Formats: sequence, structure tokens, C-alpha cells
Amino acid sequence: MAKIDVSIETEDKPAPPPKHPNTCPGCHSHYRDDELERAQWVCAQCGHHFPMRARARIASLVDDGTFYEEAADLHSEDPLGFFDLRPYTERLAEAEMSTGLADAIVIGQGSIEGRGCELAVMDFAFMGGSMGSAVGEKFSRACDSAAERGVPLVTVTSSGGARMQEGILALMQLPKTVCAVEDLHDAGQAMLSVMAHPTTGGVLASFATLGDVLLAEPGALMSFAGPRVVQELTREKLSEDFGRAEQNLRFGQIDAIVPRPELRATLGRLLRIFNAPV
Amino acid sequence: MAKIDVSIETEDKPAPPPKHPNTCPGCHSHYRDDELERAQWVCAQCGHHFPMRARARIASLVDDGTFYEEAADLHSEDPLGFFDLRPYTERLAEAEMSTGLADAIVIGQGSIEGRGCELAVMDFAFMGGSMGSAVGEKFSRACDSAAERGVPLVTVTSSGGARMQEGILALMQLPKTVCAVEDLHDAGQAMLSVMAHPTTGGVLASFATLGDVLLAEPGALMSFAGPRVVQELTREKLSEDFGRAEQNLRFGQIDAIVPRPELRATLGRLLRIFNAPV
Amino acid sequence: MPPSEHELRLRDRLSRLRSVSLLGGAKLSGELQRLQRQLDRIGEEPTGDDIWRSVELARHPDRPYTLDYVEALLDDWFELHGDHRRGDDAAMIAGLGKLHGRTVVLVGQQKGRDIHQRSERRFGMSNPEGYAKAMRAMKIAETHGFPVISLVDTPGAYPGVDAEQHGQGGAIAESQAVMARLTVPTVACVIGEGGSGGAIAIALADRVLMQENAIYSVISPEGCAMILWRDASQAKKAAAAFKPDAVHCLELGVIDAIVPEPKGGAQTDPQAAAQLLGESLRETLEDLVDVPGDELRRRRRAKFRSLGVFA
Amino acid sequence: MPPSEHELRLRDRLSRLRSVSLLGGAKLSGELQRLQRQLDRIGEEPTGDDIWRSVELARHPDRPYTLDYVEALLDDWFELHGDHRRGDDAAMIAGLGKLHGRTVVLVGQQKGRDIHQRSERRFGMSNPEGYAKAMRAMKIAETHGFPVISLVDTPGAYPGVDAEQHGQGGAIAESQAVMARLTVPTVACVIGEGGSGGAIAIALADRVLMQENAIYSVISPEGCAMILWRDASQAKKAAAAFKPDAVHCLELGVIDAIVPEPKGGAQTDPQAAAQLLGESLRETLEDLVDVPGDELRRRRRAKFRSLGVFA
Ligand SMILES: [Zn+2]
Ligand SMILES: [Zn+2]
Repeated sequence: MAKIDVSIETEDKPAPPPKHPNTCPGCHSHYRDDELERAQWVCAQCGHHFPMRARARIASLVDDGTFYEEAADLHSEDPLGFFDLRPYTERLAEAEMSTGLADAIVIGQGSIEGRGCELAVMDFAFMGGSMGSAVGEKFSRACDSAAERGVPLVTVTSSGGARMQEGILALMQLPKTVCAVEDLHDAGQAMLSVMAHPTTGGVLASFATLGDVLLAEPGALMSFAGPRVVQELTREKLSEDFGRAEQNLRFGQIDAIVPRPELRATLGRLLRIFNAPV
Repeated sequence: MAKIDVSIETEDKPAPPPKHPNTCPGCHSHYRDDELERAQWVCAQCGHHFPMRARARIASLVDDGTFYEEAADLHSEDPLGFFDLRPYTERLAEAEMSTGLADAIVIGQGSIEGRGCELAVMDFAFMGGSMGSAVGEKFSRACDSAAERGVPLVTVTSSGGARMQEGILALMQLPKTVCAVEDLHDAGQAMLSVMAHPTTGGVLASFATLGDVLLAEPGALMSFAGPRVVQELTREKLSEDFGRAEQNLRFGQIDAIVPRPELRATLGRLLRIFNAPV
Repeated sequence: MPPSEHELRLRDRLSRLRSVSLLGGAKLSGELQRLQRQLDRIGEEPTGDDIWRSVELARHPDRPYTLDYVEALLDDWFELHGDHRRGDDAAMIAGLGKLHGRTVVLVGQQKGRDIHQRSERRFGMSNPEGYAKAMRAMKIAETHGFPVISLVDTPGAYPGVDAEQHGQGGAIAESQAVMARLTVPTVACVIGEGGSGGAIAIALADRVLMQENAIYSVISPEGCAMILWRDASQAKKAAAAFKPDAVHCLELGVIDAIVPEPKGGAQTDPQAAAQLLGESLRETLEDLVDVPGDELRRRRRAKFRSLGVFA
Repeated sequence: MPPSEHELRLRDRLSRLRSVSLLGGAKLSGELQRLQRQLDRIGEEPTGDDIWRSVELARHPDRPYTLDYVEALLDDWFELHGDHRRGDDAAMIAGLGKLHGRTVVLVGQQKGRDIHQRSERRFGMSNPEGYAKAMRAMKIAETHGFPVISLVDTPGAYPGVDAEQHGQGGAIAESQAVMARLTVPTVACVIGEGGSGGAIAIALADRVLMQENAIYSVISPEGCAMILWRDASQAKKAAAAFKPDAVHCLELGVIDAIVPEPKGGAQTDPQAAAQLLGESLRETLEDLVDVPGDELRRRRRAKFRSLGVFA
């Protein structure tokens, strides 16, 4: 099992870069970018799942040429004039520059194995996938778009939790997204939730766990509190797979762990089951 | 804690009589009938709750002169022509003779602390309080009577489980009573469930645990399988209070343990809370 | 030859059914035809030996189990895991798939084939987490309007210390309550042992079917013998007394139809058994899918509330 | 004196509220009056010192807790215990009682007074069983049409190993989902610490109130300081940056009204604090009890779906 240690505390501070950017933390194999890309960022040696960017994820899931992005430019404002060591606005601008995204989620319409769906895919590279106003709003719009078009919603989450620079409004994205899922369900549509590493804090505690079906990627950390917080409190040594997808499956929290190469086919099957339109 | 060992296996075979009929199994105190009756069959020394007959229970709960019994003569038939060491019909007749009841439950209208309610009270003395067609039907009628009159239903259970002499029809009293409770709830009425010793098997696994509020008497055994069955399977020594009300409270299965002298007041309070009509 | 007493009782049930207003015109005639067909197949009342043969076949180690029928009958099967609260009970299967092109939710107990599976699946005896998983699946069915198919095959709920501490009785009651509230079509079929509370927890359905050699009972023959004769070896005598076989269950109105098995029992030809079960499920669902949800629920409750023999 | 920038923002919120069609005529004017009254009381924007004083008062060891308000405000109180599945979480209170003669369901976190209680109640930090208990209580409210009152007072959900293994995140989400589905009036009030996911789990209500010296935040000041300044002692600076005080929460539209406390804080006169809270709850409930259930739910969801600042 790969030993990734990303918890909610690191949400805005990326881990120090490994010596070689594409070194597998599981088995220390080295890869070129194009090798990893062809393998959907899964280590051929040990099966470690590297983080996957939102656009690459979408490309790996949808039928070619079917993705139509929505609300691409929607971005968070700075309601508190938040300033720690640097202003929040500066952090936002920097994240936008480095990721090419306006915030930590991409939403839009597409089809998977010929079945129409809405997608909402998070990107950990944008401020640790933290959920602020823009993520909450875009997720909510994805629910509405799915309901209006009569298609299921497929979500892929990767998030350190709520974005603290937006203060209490970040917390409000939890009930906001929960209400959006409820509206989606009332419209009779399904939500298929895929939890990638890491899905923690406020995202785990809101829409991510409200899917009709809960899938996870191998090794994904899925804990509400970060392992470090739990360890500090309990002062016991945590098990190797504490909070990981494998432990969550064992404790009955999720329906299946799906390795990335099988994800598209699994979602295709579920879209057929939930009668997504052809 | 009193050590009563009544489990579903003994449902039609009363335990061998103690040397003195009113000897407390908890502390071995002796009582005269009238002493016990005045004390609502609670041991003054150790608090042990003796079994309480259905009519005495009703008298101890309702306002004087307010109880109006329903379906008093309804009794089970013998659908299978069941015969073990003796015919079922003979066992029924004997139970009727010895208890003065047509079956193991008494239902009717009454008021508690001035608030109208319907009551359904079981009697362990009638074939171990086992649930056959008559118990299921009378309980269901109590639900309907409560719904029609717009009053909550108060149940007091004491049962070894389903009555095996009625075969599969005894099992069918589980879904039957569950459906009756659902109809009661759809009519907007509450059910207040009091579990007396013992409430086990099919009664625990049907209406008794579907109350809006679940109360138990101290020391009451409330297990689905009897302790003997569990012990035989697991071959471990069971804890002193295995399946008892106290353990059920600790494990979050019930709302409160209410000693018999406080039961009337507690039900009165709950009837006010659930807006039972004056 | 004059009709037997047993046949007379079945005919009596038929004539009572004719006067029951629960089932509307077309539906009723389908029901009648089914019963008539079954009546034609059933000659005599099962004897004690016949009943004991059912007990043995229902428990036959080669008898098809829930997942065998899933594999034979459902396309696009996706198994759900866990109650999303506390645990994943291997004794209870829940999942989604397509039956003859229609999405259904399927729940059912699962016994194990080898020693390892048997222990992991506890011989099909569920813990509260198993019922919670089934309830979760049924709520997905309710949200999306999928019919529920329930395959019953359990000696009973698991009588363990943890199970008791975690509310086994309450879980069985709650599962029945969830089924009493559903507004989607529900069909249960007893495919092996329909044991007591563990079975009824997932059998409060619009239609209850039973395979020809399945048994459905309030207690195991051994348990009954132990209590009434103080001797578990009197199980055959006990079974003859409480009659857990399909014909008697039909006669008592506890089940709606008997699903035929290949000659000699389902284990002799699992594929044929699956096909016969699949046909029965399809036919039964077709009867139900056009009934409005609140009417389904009303009829379901009325049916179960009518069970019992009293005066 | 010209109005401060802060007052301008509050006035701006007022004028936006006027144009919101969510609240019908009479209700809107009540809302406006309440905001106007609050505006009159609030002169200047709270400083970093003011905010820190709220943090200290919200955590004051003598501050009234949930059960203190229950005792002062509810008649015929009956406390519910357990989730009827797995456990009884002492960090979460749930029960039924009469508020000014009307039956309500009350849920709320409960801190402990002495060392024993604090450990038993985990300082008001719930496990999944606590949220499950709250959900059970809310379902009773839904069945019987009782309003739900939620008193929020927690540093956060309990970050324990068991809690995580038993689905803490999912429990918090599910509790919010249950509140989003209710068709009965719901009022939440933050009475001390409104800490993160642990708080919002029971705060998805038609109206959200906050006591004058309560705090409501996405993270604790210490946690924020630790992450952003790598130094927990910078908590005061962190609090000044993320503004967890009632006035800022009102300004951001996160709460609907501020419940006044006695001068110096609720701990100086618990009886007076209870009376002020009781009046606010009564007034707020009266606004809601005549609104049809599906309309309440629609408005509730629309309100939470409107929160956030983006472009
Ligand atoms: Zn590797
Ligand atoms: Zn005694």
C-alpha cells in the first residue's frame, strides 16, 4: 500500500516535492510523464494510484468528444478579506495560474459508455481540493443540470476539506451541497460517488457520502478528521490502513473499491442500472 | 439483580414452582399475596419486579373506572390440528381456565392521568405470553382503535415469542403487527412501548421495538434469541446481565428503564407530550 | 375419485380468493389461474415423509443459493456492500441488476459452499448489519422506483452475543417496517430455508413465492422437537406437526404461489431451477408494476393483516 | 456621524433581503423588523479584541449548556436515549418536551461540568451514534409534526479511531440530509461553540440563531493558527481573520438573528439568558408553524443553497 500522508492540515501546503516528480511512493519506481499518462497514473509495479488531475480524469472516463464543460469561469471571492501570511486573493490567483482552473472542481455534461450523465470532478492540485463558495456552487449547479436533463450525476472527489480562508461560508458549503443532492434525489436522479485520495473533512461529511452508490479508489484516505488529529488525541499508534478505502470497506462504509483501470466500465454498468438515457 | 431464567424455550412449560410461591428470586424474601399486590409486585427489599398479570397491570395504570375492554373473547383456533404430547386445543383450554383470559393479550380503551389512550397488555401466564393468531389480531385491532379515536397506543409486552403450535401462521403475526403499527403511524398516532420481563423472540422482533418511545422494566430480559441458545452457539459464559434491560440501555437499544412505581407517571407525561386528548 | 380433504381446502381457499376485493379484475384472474395450475399439479396432501423430504432438499448442500440465482438471472449485477454505518455482513447479499431488462434491487441471505465461506457467511444467518444493508438497498429502490426481489434462505437470524447487543430484534422489526412502507413492487421467494424472524425480516412483500422443496417455518424442526418432545431427534415428527412445506404454506394463505423445481430438486439441475424461478419472478412482477405505489402498499398491508386463524 | 462601512454592509444585507422572494409579505416584515432591531443594537464592527472576547465567553466553563436550557425552558421533558442500533452517546442530547405549551423535539450537544462528566460527554464532541440519536429524534418529530429545536455547542465532531471507523463523515452528512428532508419547522441556535462539521450536522434549520457571545466557525482558532501560522498561540490573530463572532455571521447571512445575552455574558445570569433564548425560540417558531411543510422544506433548501460568495 502506498504511503501517502495528506491530511486536512496540509490543505494549502503541498507536500515537499519528491526527488523525482514521478517517483512511486509505494515501490519507488520512476516513470516518465507519458508513461504515467498512458497508465492512467497507476504504478505498473505496485498499483499505487497517483493523484489525477480533473481534466485528465474526465478524459479517461467520458466517451471521446462528449464533454461539455459548465461554469468554467466561476470562482470564489474573498468575503472576509482573509489574510494570513499572504492574502487569500493571492493564493487563489496563484492556484489558478498553476492549475489552469478557476477553482477546485470541474463540472459538465458528458456520456460514459454511451450513457448520458453529469460530471463533477475535483482537482486536489487547486488548494488541496478545498471546498469554498465556488466548489459548493458548481457542485450545486451540477446537481441541477443533472436533474434538468434527467441524467445521473457522477462525482469524483479529492479534497482536504473545507477552505478555511472563506471562514464560516466554507462551512456553509456542507449544507449547501447536501441540499443540492436532496433536490437531485427528489428529481429521481442517482448520484454515483467516486472517492479518490484524499476525500476528507467537509467533502466527506457532505455530498461525497450521499451518493446512491459509494465507490473508492484503492488506498484513498477517507477520514473526517485527519490521521494526525486522531493520533494526537488518542495517542495510540494508528493502524497502517487507518481511514483508507480498504478499512472503510471492511467497516461497511462503502460499496466497492474500484481500481482506476476498471472505473469507466463500472460507471458504465451503474449508468445502465440507473437507466441513464442513451 | 433478580435471576429469572425464562427464555423462549420455556414458553409453554412454566418453571417449577418455588417452594413458597411469593419468594423473591433476587433476595429470597417471602411475601403474602396482599403485600405484593399493594407493592405492585415489586420486592420491597431488593426491587425485584415479579411478573404482573395483564388485568392487574391495567388496573395499576389507568384512571379508576376508565378501562373498557375490547375483543375479550377473541381466541386462536387450531389451524394445523397441532399435536405434540397433547393437542394444542387442550393446552388452549387449560390456559383459558387457569388465567381467565381467552388469550395472552388484553386490549381496550382507557385513560392515564386524564389522557385518553388505547392499551394492549400481554399476560405471560397464558402460554408464556406466546404470540399466535389471537394476539396478532387483538394487537392489530388495538392499533385501529387508537387510530380511529385519535389516541396513542400504550403497549406492555411480556412474551416468550411466537407460538409454535400455530406454525407458520404464528410467524405471520410478526409482519401482521408491523403493518398494524405502520397504519397507526400513518394515522399520526404514537405508540409507547413498555417491555416487561421477558420480551423476547417474535414480539421483540415485531411491534414491541417499533414504539416511538421504548421503555423497559428493570431486569427485563429483552433478547431475540434466548440466552441458552446464544450460550450453546457461542460456548462463552454470558455476562450477568446478558439481554437484560440494563444492557440494552447501555447499548443504546431503549430510551429508559422505568421502575414499576414510576410507570404510570412516566406514561402520563408521555401522553401529554404526544398530545393525547383530555 | 372424490376430491381429497386437502384438495377441498385448497378449493375453499380458491373460492375465498374469488370474493376478496383486494385484487382487481385482471389481477385476480391471473391469481386464480396460477392457483388453478398449482392445484392441478398437487394431487394429495403431503405426508410426513413428503414434508421431511422437503426439509432435506431445502438444506441440500448442493442446492442453488442466492448468488447462484443472481448469476443466472441478472445482467449488469452490482453488489452493494456494508450498511454504511458499522459493518458489512456477508450473510446478507444486496445489490442492483437487470432482470429481463428491468432494473431491480435484490436482497437475500447467502450460505457458503465451503468451510471458509460457511463461517464467513455464518450459514446465511444475518447480524443486524445484514438487515441494515438490506434496508439501505430497499431505500435505493424506493428513491428510484425499482422493484425489490428478496430471496430468503436462512436457518434464522444469527443468535450471537454481538447480534443481541446490537439490537437483533429491533433490526428484524425495522426491516419489516421498511418493507411495509415501500411504494415499489416487492416479491419474495423462499429458495431454501425460510427460518423464523430471520426470514420474515425480508419477506414482507407484495407477493411471497416458495420453491417446491423450500420450507418456511416459525422454528426449526430440531428446535421444535427439543422444546416439545425434549428430544432433537424427533425433528421429523415435529416437522410433520407444524408443516413447513410449500403446499401447506399455500393452503394456509401464507404464500401466493409455488415455484416448480426440476424433478428431484433444484440441485439436480440448477440452470433449469434458475429458469423456472426467473419466469415466476417475471410473471409476478408484471402483475405488479402497473399498480400505483400507494395502492401496492395498502394491499400489501391488508394482506398481511389478514393472516391468522381466530374466532 | 456617517454610517460605518460595517453598518453599510448590514444595511446592504437588509436591502437585499427586501428583494428576496423567498419570504412572503408578513414573514418578511417580521424578518426585517428583527434585523432592524439588531442593527440598532450593533454600533461598530467587532474588533479583534471583541471577537476574542466572544471566543472566551463561548467557552466559559460556567456558560449554560444544553441541559441547563432544557431545565429552564421545557416542561414534561423526556430524554431519549440511544440510537436504537449501537450505542448511547452522552455528548448528544435528544428528547421531547413542551416549550410554552407546544411539544417540541430538542437535540443538542452537551458538555460536562465536572471532570467525570466532561470525559463521559467528550466535551460535547459527538460520535456517529450521537448523530444517529439526533436523527432518530428528528424522525419522531416528522412523524408527529413536532417542531425541532437544535442547540449547538461543540468544539467539533469527536476525532476518535472508533468514530472514524464507524463513519463519522457519513453520519454528519446523513444528519444534514435528514434535516433537509424534514417538513416540520426547525430552529437551530448556537449557544456556545459552533464548531465545524460537528455543529452543522444539526444546524441545517429553517432559522439559525446565535447567542450574542457564541462563535460559529469552520475550524477552531487554534487549529487555524496551527495550520496557517504554524503556531497555535496565534489563535487570537486567526480568530480576527476568520471572524467567528455572531455579528459577522449575521452580516454574512449565515445566521438569521442574534439572541441577546445578559450583560457580561450568559454565565452571569443563566436564568435571564434562558428567558431571552426562550423568547427568541418562541418568536421564531411562531413565524414558522403555519407554513406548509413542503414550503418550509423548499425555502430551507433554497436558503442554504444561496450561501457563498462567488462570481
Ligand atoms: Zn509503485
Ligand atoms: Zn427481593
